[in-house]
Amino acid sequence: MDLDALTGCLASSACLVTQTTSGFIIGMLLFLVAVGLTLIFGVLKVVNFSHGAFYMFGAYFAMTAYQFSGSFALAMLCGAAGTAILGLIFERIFMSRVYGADVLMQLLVCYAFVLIFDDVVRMIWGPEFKSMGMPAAFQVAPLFIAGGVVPPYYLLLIGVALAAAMILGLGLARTRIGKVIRAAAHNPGMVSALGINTGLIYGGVFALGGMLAGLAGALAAPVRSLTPGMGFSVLIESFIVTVIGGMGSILGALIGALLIGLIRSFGSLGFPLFTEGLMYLFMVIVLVSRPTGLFGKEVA
Amino acid sequence: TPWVARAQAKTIKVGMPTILSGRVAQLGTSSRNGVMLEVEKVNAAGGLAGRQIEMVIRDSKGQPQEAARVARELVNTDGCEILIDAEASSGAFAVHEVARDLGVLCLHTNSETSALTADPKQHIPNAFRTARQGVHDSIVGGSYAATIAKAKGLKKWATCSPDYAYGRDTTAEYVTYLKRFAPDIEIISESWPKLFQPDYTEVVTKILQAKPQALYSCLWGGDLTSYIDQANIYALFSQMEVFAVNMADYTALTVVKNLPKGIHSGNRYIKTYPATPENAAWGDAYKAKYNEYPTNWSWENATAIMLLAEASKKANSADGKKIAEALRGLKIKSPFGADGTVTMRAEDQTLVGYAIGWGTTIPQEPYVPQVQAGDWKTIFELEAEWKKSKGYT
Amino acid sequence: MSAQPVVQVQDLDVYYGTSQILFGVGLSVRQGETMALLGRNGAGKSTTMKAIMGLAPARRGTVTLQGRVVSGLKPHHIARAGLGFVPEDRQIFPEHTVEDNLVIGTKKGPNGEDEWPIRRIYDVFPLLEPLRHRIAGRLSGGEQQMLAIARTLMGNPALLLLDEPSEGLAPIIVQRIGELLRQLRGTGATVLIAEQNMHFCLGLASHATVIDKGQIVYTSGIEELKANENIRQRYLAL
Amino acid sequence: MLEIRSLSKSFGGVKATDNVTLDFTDGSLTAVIGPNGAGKSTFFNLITGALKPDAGQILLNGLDLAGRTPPEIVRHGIGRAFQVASIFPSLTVQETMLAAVCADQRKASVLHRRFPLAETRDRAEHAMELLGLASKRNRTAATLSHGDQKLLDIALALVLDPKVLLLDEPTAGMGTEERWRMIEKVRELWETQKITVVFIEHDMDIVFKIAPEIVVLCYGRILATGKPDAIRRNEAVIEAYLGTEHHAGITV
Amino acid sequence: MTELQAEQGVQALEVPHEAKTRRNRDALIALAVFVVLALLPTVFSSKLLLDFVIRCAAYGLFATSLNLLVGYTGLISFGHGMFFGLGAYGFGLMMQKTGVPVPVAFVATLGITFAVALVIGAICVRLKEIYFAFVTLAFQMLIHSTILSWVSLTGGDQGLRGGIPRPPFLGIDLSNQLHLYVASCALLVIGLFLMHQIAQSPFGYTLRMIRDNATRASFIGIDVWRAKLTIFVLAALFASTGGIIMALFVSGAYPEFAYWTISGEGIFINMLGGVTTFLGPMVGTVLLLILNDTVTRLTDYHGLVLGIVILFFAIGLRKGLMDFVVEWYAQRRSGGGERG
Ligand SMILES: Nc1ncnc2c1ncn2[C@@H]1O[C@H](COP(=O)(O)OP(=O)(O)OP(=O)(O)O)[C@@H](O)[C@H]1O
Ligand SMILES: Nc1ncnc2c1ncn2[C@@H]1O[C@H](COP(=O)(O)OP(=O)(O)OP(=O)(O)O)[C@@H](O)[C@H]1O
Ligand SMILES: [Mg+2]
Ligand SMILES: [Mg+2]
Repeated sequence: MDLDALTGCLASSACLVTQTTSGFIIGMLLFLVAVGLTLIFGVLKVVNFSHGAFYMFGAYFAMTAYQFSGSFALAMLCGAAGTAILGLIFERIFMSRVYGADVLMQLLVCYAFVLIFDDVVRMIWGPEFKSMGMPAAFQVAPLFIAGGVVPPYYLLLIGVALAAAMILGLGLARTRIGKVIRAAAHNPGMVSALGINTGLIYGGVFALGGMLAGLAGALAAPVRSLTPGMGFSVLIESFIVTVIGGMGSILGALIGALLIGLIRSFGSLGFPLFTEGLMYLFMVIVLVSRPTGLFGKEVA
Repeated sequence: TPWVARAQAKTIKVGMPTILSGRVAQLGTSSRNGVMLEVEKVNAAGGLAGRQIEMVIRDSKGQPQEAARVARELVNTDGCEILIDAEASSGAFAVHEVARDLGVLCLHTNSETSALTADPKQHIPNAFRTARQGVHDSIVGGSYAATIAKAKGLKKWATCSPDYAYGRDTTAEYVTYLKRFAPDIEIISESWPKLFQPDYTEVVTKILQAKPQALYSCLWGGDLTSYIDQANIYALFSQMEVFAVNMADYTALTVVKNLPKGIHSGNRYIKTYPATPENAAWGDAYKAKYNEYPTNWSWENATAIMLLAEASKKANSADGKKIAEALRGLKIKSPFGADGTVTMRAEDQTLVGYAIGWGTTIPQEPYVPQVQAGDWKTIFELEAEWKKSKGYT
Repeated sequence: MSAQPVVQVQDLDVYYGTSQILFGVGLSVRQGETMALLGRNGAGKSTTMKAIMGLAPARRGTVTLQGRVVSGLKPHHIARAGLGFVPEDRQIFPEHTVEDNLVIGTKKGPNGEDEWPIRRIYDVFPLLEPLRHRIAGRLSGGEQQMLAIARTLMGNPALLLLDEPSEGLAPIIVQRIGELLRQLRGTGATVLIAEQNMHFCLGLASHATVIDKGQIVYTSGIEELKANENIRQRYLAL
Repeated sequence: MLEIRSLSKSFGGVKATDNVTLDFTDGSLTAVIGPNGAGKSTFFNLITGALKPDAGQILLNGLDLAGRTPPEIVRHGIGRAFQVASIFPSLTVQETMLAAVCADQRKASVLHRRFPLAETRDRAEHAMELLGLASKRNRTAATLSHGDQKLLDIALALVLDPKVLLLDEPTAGMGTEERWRMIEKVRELWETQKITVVFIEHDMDIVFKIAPEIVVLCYGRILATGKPDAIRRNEAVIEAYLGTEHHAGITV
Repeated sequence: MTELQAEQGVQALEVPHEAKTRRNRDALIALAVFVVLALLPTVFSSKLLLDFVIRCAAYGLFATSLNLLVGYTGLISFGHGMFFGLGAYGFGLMMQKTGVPVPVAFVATLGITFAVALVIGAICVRLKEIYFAFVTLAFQMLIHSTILSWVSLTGGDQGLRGGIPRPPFLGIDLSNQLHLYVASCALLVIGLFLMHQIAQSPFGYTLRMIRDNATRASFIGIDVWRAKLTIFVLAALFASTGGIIMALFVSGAYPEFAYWTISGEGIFINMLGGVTTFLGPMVGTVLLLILNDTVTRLTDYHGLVLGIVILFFAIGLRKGLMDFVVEWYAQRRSGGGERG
């Protein structure tokens, strides 16, 4: 424990701003991964343990595309589109077969794919870790915004994450398709009896969720090492985020991610050896005081 | 039947539990490559006392209970007479217990944790370490860093190492020796990211906040490259001297796309150091065979086979006990030796005399043009002192 | 009235697991008819409706909707072909508002008609209008029932399947729904209704079919049924 | 005697129960009627502890039960059945009954003996006989028809030998025949066991025939209380609830 | 079900003395199983088999206890592994630091588990469904983090080093593989017997009711929170026993024992074997261990192979093996009944 460092930082405005900024950055990156997870849970009531694998594929697709084309935009597109297609296939061929069954069966299918996908990546790209490299356009000096340091690349990331939050949040709440999606989440039988193709909706949602994970992976690829199994550590943190925010709530995921980001950035000052534990502790405290997370719906 | 008996007499099975899946699968594959490269040579030269080596390599997934299970199975069921333990960290201790239980000859090839061999409580006559040892690394690193610190006036230091035994012990030892050689330096910030942490943003900004003159890190592999990529976009490397002990390994050097110039690093495996034809030839042979450069793990595992072969020759037997006897104090010629030889020190059964040094990186081959060699005499002195302070002697 | 039935069910067998629930059920409803499906608890009324809607698996038999075979299709195809289903447990979307429930049910009829704009719904169900922004899960049972019917009407069905629409409703509401259904009948709507409430049903239906133990045992116009003492006593306990 | 003293509960802006004061004397049979959304189920939920009242008292023989948990209240002798049958889908009818009796005998956490306990059987058997579920004893509850599930739900309340039995629309979803059989059973039980019965019901034929006392709720308040004849003629009740058809007395 | 069978069901319930004889029968079966297992080494001298059965005992107890939560009570715990780890560490530390006899350490470890489970359970069982799953996961990670950080006690990520001393007691020497084998079998059989008693007791039915409809259960007078807490703690005790066996087997304890992957494996075992039968998890354990051991032998890509096998179960059968077998058997019987 190093409480002096923490209080010292809280007293210095430069440190405060910088660590808050870095908390926001961490939070936004987490949100980008977590939002797909929470979306899929919200609609399909599937705890998508394979989400991390989609993140991984997004990163690998992007890296490969970047290696061949040298275009960053194309790399991002490949990461997102590739995983969207993968998500659609995954849902239509496999997940759709276990909707009626036990929740745990769905978990099992996801788990199977975590194993399979990791090995597939190992077969295609090899067991060694890889790095995509930062595109030249972003190899510039970091900006100083209100005293906080922000690399331009992270500005892009934050922008994408915020856009995703807005589009999804408003889309689900306001548009008819959003309402239908939420209704299908609750009662697919009735929705289909009203003439709506639930299969299409499910597939679409999974593709969207996969795309978000893939996009997150693609965006993370320039700053993270790529290795089989890389989805795992990201997955657990995203779960913490979604649970704290309330499973299925987009806003919750955003707030949860930012909170975790701040805990990480300030926790690493005050409790450098227990930052991880701090997150779990926080999650326990949130769940004890609010049994369905910050913005979660009451469980029937 | 007699035929089976003869077949058994002909080959000797060597079991090797290692990590072949998950995030650190590379550890297993490059360990396996290092071993197989040497086994082929040994077998071509007649094997261990006339018996061909047959490697039985199994994945432990990095779980200690699996490592223990696999190790037991290799001995009990597959009939392996020797174990090469290519596990990391806790897996090595788990296999160590199996070796204690079954009395089988065991060579730890990857675990650099000093306690594994330095702690007399761990000591068993049938277990050896053919890998570098953490404390050696720290002594050399500390003295190297002190020289630079004095020359450049680096007083304020920060550390950033993975939060597990290797990271903590290595860092603590490194700092100890750094301060010993340059008493006026001060550690003003410590960061302990988790092993395999994907995002280092808070760590990077914390270090930038502290404004140190130098940074020490023993992050390794993918974590190190992630860290470099993320620190790069914060322009961290232009603001301080960086000492990253695990940088100068091809796994990291070849992967990082925008390798900053002038990172100080210890050697892991580098074709050009020791600058001998033997070492270069070994590196090239490896590259030719596996189409990639060897890693730190590769040479450590290769050394295990080299030592086995020599010991068996010396004992004129493939029997585990006799080989163990011969191994103690055995000195062999090696491309990885500081002076062309490495020695299996008898007292604590760990490898000494391997090439160890520090240098600075450049973004292209040979990556580390100048390596300043560590001095084994100093290492031995300080190591003895360290052991005493730990109550190991 | 056209001769061709809006819906025709033939030889329907339905199983739940290994136990057979429906045995060769057949019925047909013509344009403008209100057909009452009567029978005791567990006779198979709901199962028949679900099977027509594609929600219960039919092992044998066909369902023809306006000349088109729809059995074997997915429920949403059947719905788009013009079937509107109000299930017995209502199944409103509890987390959505009343209006969102209606919006979700919005769909053009099979021939592109749109006879049920939301305005008309509120005219017919004036009680729903002040509740439009309420969360549907918190409505009372009766309010939910009205919502369920309204939501299905939003889809402009050619045939309305109503499973016990009066269950749990206050008499005054039952009366209102009765009026509404008569009104619908006046506009030529076709309805298949399963009911336990005989007062309600007999005052409403033009035809009746009696099902017992998964088999159709009697079909006739409503007046004949009223006159048939035997059937009423044997199967309907009236 | 069950006394309700100025009981109130609101959800957001909705006053679902608004300052209700009522007495149910021992051995009474009372019907609670009222428009949909009047707060009838909420009233039951408050009495049985499913909801915590905002204000007011629930006195059972002088003991205030307001704010206690459902298990406590059940043990004090208030049993209830639900508007939508609430059962244990994977248990058979018989297991459901046996388990309920076990719970009533405080043996639900017995670890060292095999289920069912011998001493629980008679009561379970009796309850099943009483509600005509005996022939379906080995059916899994999920496979019962709608009506049978309601019967099972009521049986679950009855088997606990409650002093006060609250039935939320016991006949909903039942056929005419079962409906009457059901309500006859309730009456029989009321007569033989001398328990207090309160039931919510929308079938006015039943209400007017069976219930000596009627309470009419509307918008969370008591609109009227009294004997069937008075209620039937009460203009306010007709307007808010009964409608004209019943008033005219149309029957088949 | 035919009328006849229904009749039989009634009769079975109406014989009052049956409960006792049934329990005696269970005890006899348990004894017989134990004897068979104990005599196994005299027939097969394979050390692999002994190791395998010891591991089955450890994982089997763990998985079956998890099924008391998942299958019987509907509490999906993602953190059950913490008690497995707690057992291993509690026992290992006790033996390393205090040198008490093995049985004392065993009982004391269960005591510690009891206390910890009580506290954690009291917090967790208030939550529902997925939130329960994740709060248990959080506790597990908290314990895992603590093990990693508290290096002076636990040895951090390298685990309890230097082996666990296993001094002989009552002529039993657990450092001897054969003795350990027999002891593990005994613990397994006793554990399964006790858990079976729990599942068949009135409390077992209380759990089923809670799984089906907790609200209704509370309206027949069941204190749902207490019942959930009770089973949470009981299950923890059996999981802890599994951990103790594992610690004895590897002669150490590692943070991985308390990592969430252990819980995941437990769930996975349950799904493979099936959650509707008592022995499902045991079958799942054997299945998974065999699968794991053979597949890792044959290929580096065991994830791929294992994944495909899981898919076969999840999508092909849509239920665990035992569930499938039981259903198939019931169907065959009822089919036969109809024909006959
Ligand atoms: N999911 C199911 N599994 C097995 N059997 C079922 C299932 N659903 C219904 N049944 C059985 O099918 C039969 C017919 O049920 P159905 O719901 O169609 O009757 P109903 O005529 O609608 O009765 P009610 O008037 O009570 O609603 C009943 O005997 C019931 O027990
Ligand atoms: N949990 C809740 N949250 C918010 N509002 C609720 C809740 N439960 C009930 N209400 C509201 O309280 C009012 C009374 O509901 P209640 O269910 O008690 O009606 P009821 O008299 O039983 O009607 P019905 O005869 O249709 O069953 C309704 O307006 C309903 O929307
Ligand atoms: Mg029905
Ligand atoms: Mg109600």
